[in-house]
Amino acid sequence: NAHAESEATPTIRVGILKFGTVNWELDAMTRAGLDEKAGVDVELVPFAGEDASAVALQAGSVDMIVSDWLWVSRLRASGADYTFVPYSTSVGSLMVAGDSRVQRLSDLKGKTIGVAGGPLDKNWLLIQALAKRKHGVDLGAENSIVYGAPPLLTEKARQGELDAVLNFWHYAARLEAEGFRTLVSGTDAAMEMGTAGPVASIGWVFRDEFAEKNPEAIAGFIAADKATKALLTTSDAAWEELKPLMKAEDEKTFTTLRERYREGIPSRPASEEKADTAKLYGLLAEIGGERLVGPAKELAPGTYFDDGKNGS
Amino acid sequence: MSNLSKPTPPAGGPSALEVEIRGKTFRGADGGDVRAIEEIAFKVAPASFATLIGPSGCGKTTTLRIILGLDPDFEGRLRLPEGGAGRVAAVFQEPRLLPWRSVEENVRLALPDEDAGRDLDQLFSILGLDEMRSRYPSELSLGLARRVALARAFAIRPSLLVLDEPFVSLDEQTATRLRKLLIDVWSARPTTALMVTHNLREAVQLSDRIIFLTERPARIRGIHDIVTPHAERDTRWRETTLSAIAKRYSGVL
Amino acid sequence: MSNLSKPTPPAGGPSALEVEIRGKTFRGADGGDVRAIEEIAFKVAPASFATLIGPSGCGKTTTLRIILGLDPDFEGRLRLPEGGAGRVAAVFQEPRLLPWRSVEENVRLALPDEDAGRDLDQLFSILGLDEMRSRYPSELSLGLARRVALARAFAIRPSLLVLDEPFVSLDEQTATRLRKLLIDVWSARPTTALMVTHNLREAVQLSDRIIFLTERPARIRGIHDIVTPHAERDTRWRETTLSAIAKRYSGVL
Amino acid sequence: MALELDHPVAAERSIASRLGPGIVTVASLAGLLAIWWVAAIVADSRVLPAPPAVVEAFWRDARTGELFFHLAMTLMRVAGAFVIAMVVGSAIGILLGMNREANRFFDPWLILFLNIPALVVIVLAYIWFGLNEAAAIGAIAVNKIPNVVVTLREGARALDRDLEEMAKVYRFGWTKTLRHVVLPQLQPYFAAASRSGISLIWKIALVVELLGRSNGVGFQINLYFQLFDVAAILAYTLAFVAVMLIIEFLLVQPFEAHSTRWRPKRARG
Amino acid sequence: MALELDHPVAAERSIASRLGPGIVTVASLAGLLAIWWVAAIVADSRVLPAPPAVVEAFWRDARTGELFFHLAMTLMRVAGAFVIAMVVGSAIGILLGMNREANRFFDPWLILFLNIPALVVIVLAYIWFGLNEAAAIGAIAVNKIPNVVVTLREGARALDRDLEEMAKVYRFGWTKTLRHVVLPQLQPYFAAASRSGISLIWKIALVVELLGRSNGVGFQINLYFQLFDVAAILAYTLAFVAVMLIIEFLLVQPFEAHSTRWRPKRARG
Ligand SMILES: Nc1ncnc2c1ncn2[C@@H]1O[C@H](COP(=O)(O)OP(=O)(O)OP(=O)(O)O)[C@@H](O)[C@H]1O
Ligand SMILES: Nc1ncnc2c1ncn2[C@@H]1O[C@H](COP(=O)(O)OP(=O)(O)OP(=O)(O)O)[C@@H](O)[C@H]1O
Ligand SMILES: [Mg+2]
Ligand SMILES: [Mg+2]
Repeated sequence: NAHAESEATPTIRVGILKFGTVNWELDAMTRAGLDEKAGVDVELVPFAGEDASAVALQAGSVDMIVSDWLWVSRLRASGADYTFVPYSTSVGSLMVAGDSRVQRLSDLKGKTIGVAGGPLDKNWLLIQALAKRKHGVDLGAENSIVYGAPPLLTEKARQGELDAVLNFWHYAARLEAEGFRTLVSGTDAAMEMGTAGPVASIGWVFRDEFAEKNPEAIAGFIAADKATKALLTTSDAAWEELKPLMKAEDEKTFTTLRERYREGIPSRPASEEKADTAKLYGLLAEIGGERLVGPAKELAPGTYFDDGKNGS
Repeated sequence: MSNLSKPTPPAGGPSALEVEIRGKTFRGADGGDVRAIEEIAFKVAPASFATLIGPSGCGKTTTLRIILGLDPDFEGRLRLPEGGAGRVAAVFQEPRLLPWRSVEENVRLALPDEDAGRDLDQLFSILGLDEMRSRYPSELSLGLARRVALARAFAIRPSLLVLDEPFVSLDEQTATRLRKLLIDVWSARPTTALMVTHNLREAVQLSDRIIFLTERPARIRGIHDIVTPHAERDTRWRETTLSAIAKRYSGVL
Repeated sequence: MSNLSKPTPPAGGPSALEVEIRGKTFRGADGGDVRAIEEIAFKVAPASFATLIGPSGCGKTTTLRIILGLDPDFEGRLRLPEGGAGRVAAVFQEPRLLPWRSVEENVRLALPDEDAGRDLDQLFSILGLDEMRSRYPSELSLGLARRVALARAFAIRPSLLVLDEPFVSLDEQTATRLRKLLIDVWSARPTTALMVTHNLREAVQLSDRIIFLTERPARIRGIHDIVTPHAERDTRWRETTLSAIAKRYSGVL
Repeated sequence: MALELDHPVAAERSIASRLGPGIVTVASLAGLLAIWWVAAIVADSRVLPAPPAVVEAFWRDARTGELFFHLAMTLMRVAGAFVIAMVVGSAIGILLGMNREANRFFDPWLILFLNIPALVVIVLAYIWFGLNEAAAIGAIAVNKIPNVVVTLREGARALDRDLEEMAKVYRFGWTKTLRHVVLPQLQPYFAAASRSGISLIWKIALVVELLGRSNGVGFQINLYFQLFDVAAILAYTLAFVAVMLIIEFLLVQPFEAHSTRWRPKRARG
Repeated sequence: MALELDHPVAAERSIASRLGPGIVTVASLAGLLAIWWVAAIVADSRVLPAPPAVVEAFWRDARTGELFFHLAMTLMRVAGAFVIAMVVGSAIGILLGMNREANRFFDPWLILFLNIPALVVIVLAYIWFGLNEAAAIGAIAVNKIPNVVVTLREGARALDRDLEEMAKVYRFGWTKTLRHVVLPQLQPYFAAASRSGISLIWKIALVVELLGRSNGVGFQINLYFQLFDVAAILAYTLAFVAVMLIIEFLLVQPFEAHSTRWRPKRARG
């Protein structure tokens, strides 16, 4: 942008997990200078935990983080002004060992299942609902469920103490590279439960207030993100540079991570996403109850960021 | 407080020490009450020396603690002597030294701030503590520790001196020397003094007034005043006085 | 250990207490060495009573501690008397009671297991502790606490009795009563006994042998044996003996 | 200056001691509640909910019995780990405090174990012993033991030598000495170790439950943390605190008063 | 039975005390290393790496200076929080221990603050005061203060009444009494509170760094936990432990030896 020269480039501070998948993308973005090209200066603030970035956003120490729309809707309903731009459709998958005799959800009876996100994890709720609807199996009641920290559950799956593990996508991808296979993914479950396509469950989250005050920053960032995704979809060379961040144990893991990442790039128009999300919300409100979604009966208005271009 | 180089002013204010305890009861840990003092009332004239004598466990230490203001929970009234900024020196029944401070520090800590740097060489030397100044209390014998407690009391210039059996656990020679030191210190700057002892000889030698107490709960059994000046109390006088007292108060000698 | 109903067997084994300390040096916290004992060697015949007399801080308590096996770090050798399962009773210079146990528990804890349930009424009563049995040490006067320590030592039936200034802080009447008690207890079941005191009268009244020590570092100044039986030690005998001893060992009376 | 004092019986007992201890405690809790409420109103933030919101969150989970279930699970783990940590830690601490050479040898080990992060111990325990109660309780205990050791070791170092000698002369033997001479002297150290211990254990229990248990207060708190439901987090926290307060007032304080009844009372004034 | 003892000078000094304390410490550390190594070989698991793997992980991050940077950040936070927690906690603890009525009033508050989960305090601090060093250090200190209070309070309760009376009679005044009578008696409690304190503070610092700092050992450890790189976690842990060992041997122990030199030495045997 030519006239961006006259004033200082707007800065946007993004809270990220140091070795998290978001960092791969943002690293590629800054490395290729895509943010500058879009007229925004992206400043990365690394944290060691998911929760840390949520705290940082609330404390005003960063302007943007990655989180899910359910969290945004829930907080919006209680008065906060966070808003959401889709980032990835990659969600967790329920994995079993390659040589496991479990083939279908209905085979999961009397097994030990590890669940990384806790009992209110969206994917877990969807998979349970799916199992109940399609196979008439109550996964929660007929198996022993172990909730725990994602790395620990991954290790336990490797050790064979768990018969199946529902974990976040990059843990799942790592297991896949080691010979595990996907029994069902969160996206599969959602689609079987009625969404039209994969829903980006995580996205960029920031305050409406910030967007109003820094419209160019947000617009620039979204543009830069789009460009980065395009780059990462096409260029393997760009991935080579991310290797140190990805900490892949071997080449196979590396390629699996890359492919799964590419699969997660949202491709549908925002309006479709929104419609599916509203549907999903209703579904989740039904199975997760008020515990999960809070008092609001439907997706809080404004959960999806309205940049004024797409209309609603 | 006076500086060492100035002549010591007469100490002990104009008013007497007046003790009037109308009752003191301890509440035992087992719930029962212990009546320690029934009724004790006496006066100690300004700058005079009084001694309390009574059977073991009758309430002497309790009386001293009340006078020292350590036990406000009694019935009765107190009037402390005036003057000397109201400083009090006490020799407790146990040495009560700070184990983590050297002998010298223990004594110096009791000095008022104005006197902090005072030269204590002579005092330590009379008490036979020369070599011990940098030792810790745990390295002292009991007799040495008691002498440190005496040094602490003698080092400050109090308006009231309270001594609870100061000369026990000392060999006769040392005890005699220290009694003489007490008389010297006290004569140089007469102070109201109150001592507890089980040693009638000691009492007769030092006091102007001896207060005999009964068994617990303590009452006054009798008061014996001595008017003979200290200098004139020789061996013969002492033996006569002792036997006179022993006749009146059986069991004290 | 004998049962109370059985007649008490003669106690104190056949061998004497032999003490031979050729040197004892403390390492002070300030780094300097303190020579406490230069050379002390004496014997106490089986079932006899010996007394140590010496100036304050000369090393008497140190000697007792070595005999009690509390300080193995000395030069020399020891031979303890035999018999009575080797039990030792000690009265320390301070009462050393367990503050969290009642008077009675403090005494009972010292009893050997076989004697645990023994009837101590008489003992407490002679010591004037009847009322105090359920009290805690912090509720006692110092004199009472010392009596509890004596009760503890008298309650067990030892083959060696060690007493460090047992009768200080007691009024004369009580002290006399307790000395008599000691003689009774000891005569009923003669035990090798070693006492430290600063009171020559007491020593002459109780002991068969008096060991006089010098100033620190302690050496033997002289040993005085007494052959007159306890029963025959009347006032006249005592005064004569006292002045004879005082003549030889200046400063002890 | 002359000092004149009149002492009619109990003329000067202070207000607080005249009121029963119960009333003081109630006043204390009321004060706390008031401060919180005012702060919540002033802050007016989602992050510090006012008492009614917390009561509501409490009621929501209490009604279903869920809260009590999780509380009970956590209390079970806390109690188990507490007992193990106190017994093992005290034994080691007393040994090290009384034995200079053993202490010199094991001191570096102690410092190591003191400073291993809870996370490491917990993860290793889960990995080696499986995701089960034994591993959870063991991991909590291992985290706490070094702290107990350190406290009791200081206590054992400060033991009264005179009483020890008395016990030796009177042949108290091992058990009598421990029970009647050593342990009573260590009472304040036990008290310190157990009070701060139970709170440390509970805090570690939260992490243990977060990392690999499927129930307990820590599990719930983490769940609500992900939803950023501070009212629910406080509801669980306060439920635990309430249990601790009840234990303190009904068990610990009467016990403590009993075991320190021999201590001379400090004169009021 | 007759007991005969011969005591030539220093005949019976034990082997350990004859060797210098340095050698004992080295032996102790060597023993620890050996146990670890053997265990790692036996376990043969990625979860318990052998020493060389840890050294390698150490070297990897040490070469770039990264490890030292994170270590320094954590140490800075630990030191700051330690000083604050000890000063504030001791002051409150001594006050409560010496004042029965204040204690009765504040005891419930203390129990509350003891048992508030670290997570809650940390999140509230970050949200109110922002993600900055002051909030981080303050949150750590607030977590630790109640533990210091509890320990020092026990110490203040067990203070010697006789010495207090002596100080009162001799008009020591407030400062002299505190410095020469009260604090020396509290030394073992300070020692206990600070030893177990520094380790607790470090553990909380790890959480604080996890929840909202972009550097420090806690930050690194969590990153490596997500990658399940136990060797790197141990490398950071041991680097911190090494610092603690150095502080212990070069600072704490000489200081402690100095401040307890008055204690009668326990007779050997
Ligand atoms: N804190 C207390 N609680 C209960 N009783 C106490 C307390 N202090 C002292 N007593 C009791 O009060 C009585 C008097 O004690 P006090 O110490 O005054 O005696 P004393 O005359 O000094 O005796 P001694 O000559 O043995 O030192 C004793 O019977 C003692 O047991
Ligand atoms: N632990 C120690 N460290 C250093 N010096 C000590 C130690 N114990 C005793 N001493 C010194 O050794 C000497 C003898 O002490 P001891 O206690 O045997 O004297 P004592 O004869 O019993 O005196 P007293 O009649 O005063 O009780 C004293 O000078 C004392 O200061
Ligand atoms: Mg007394
Ligand atoms: Mg002695």
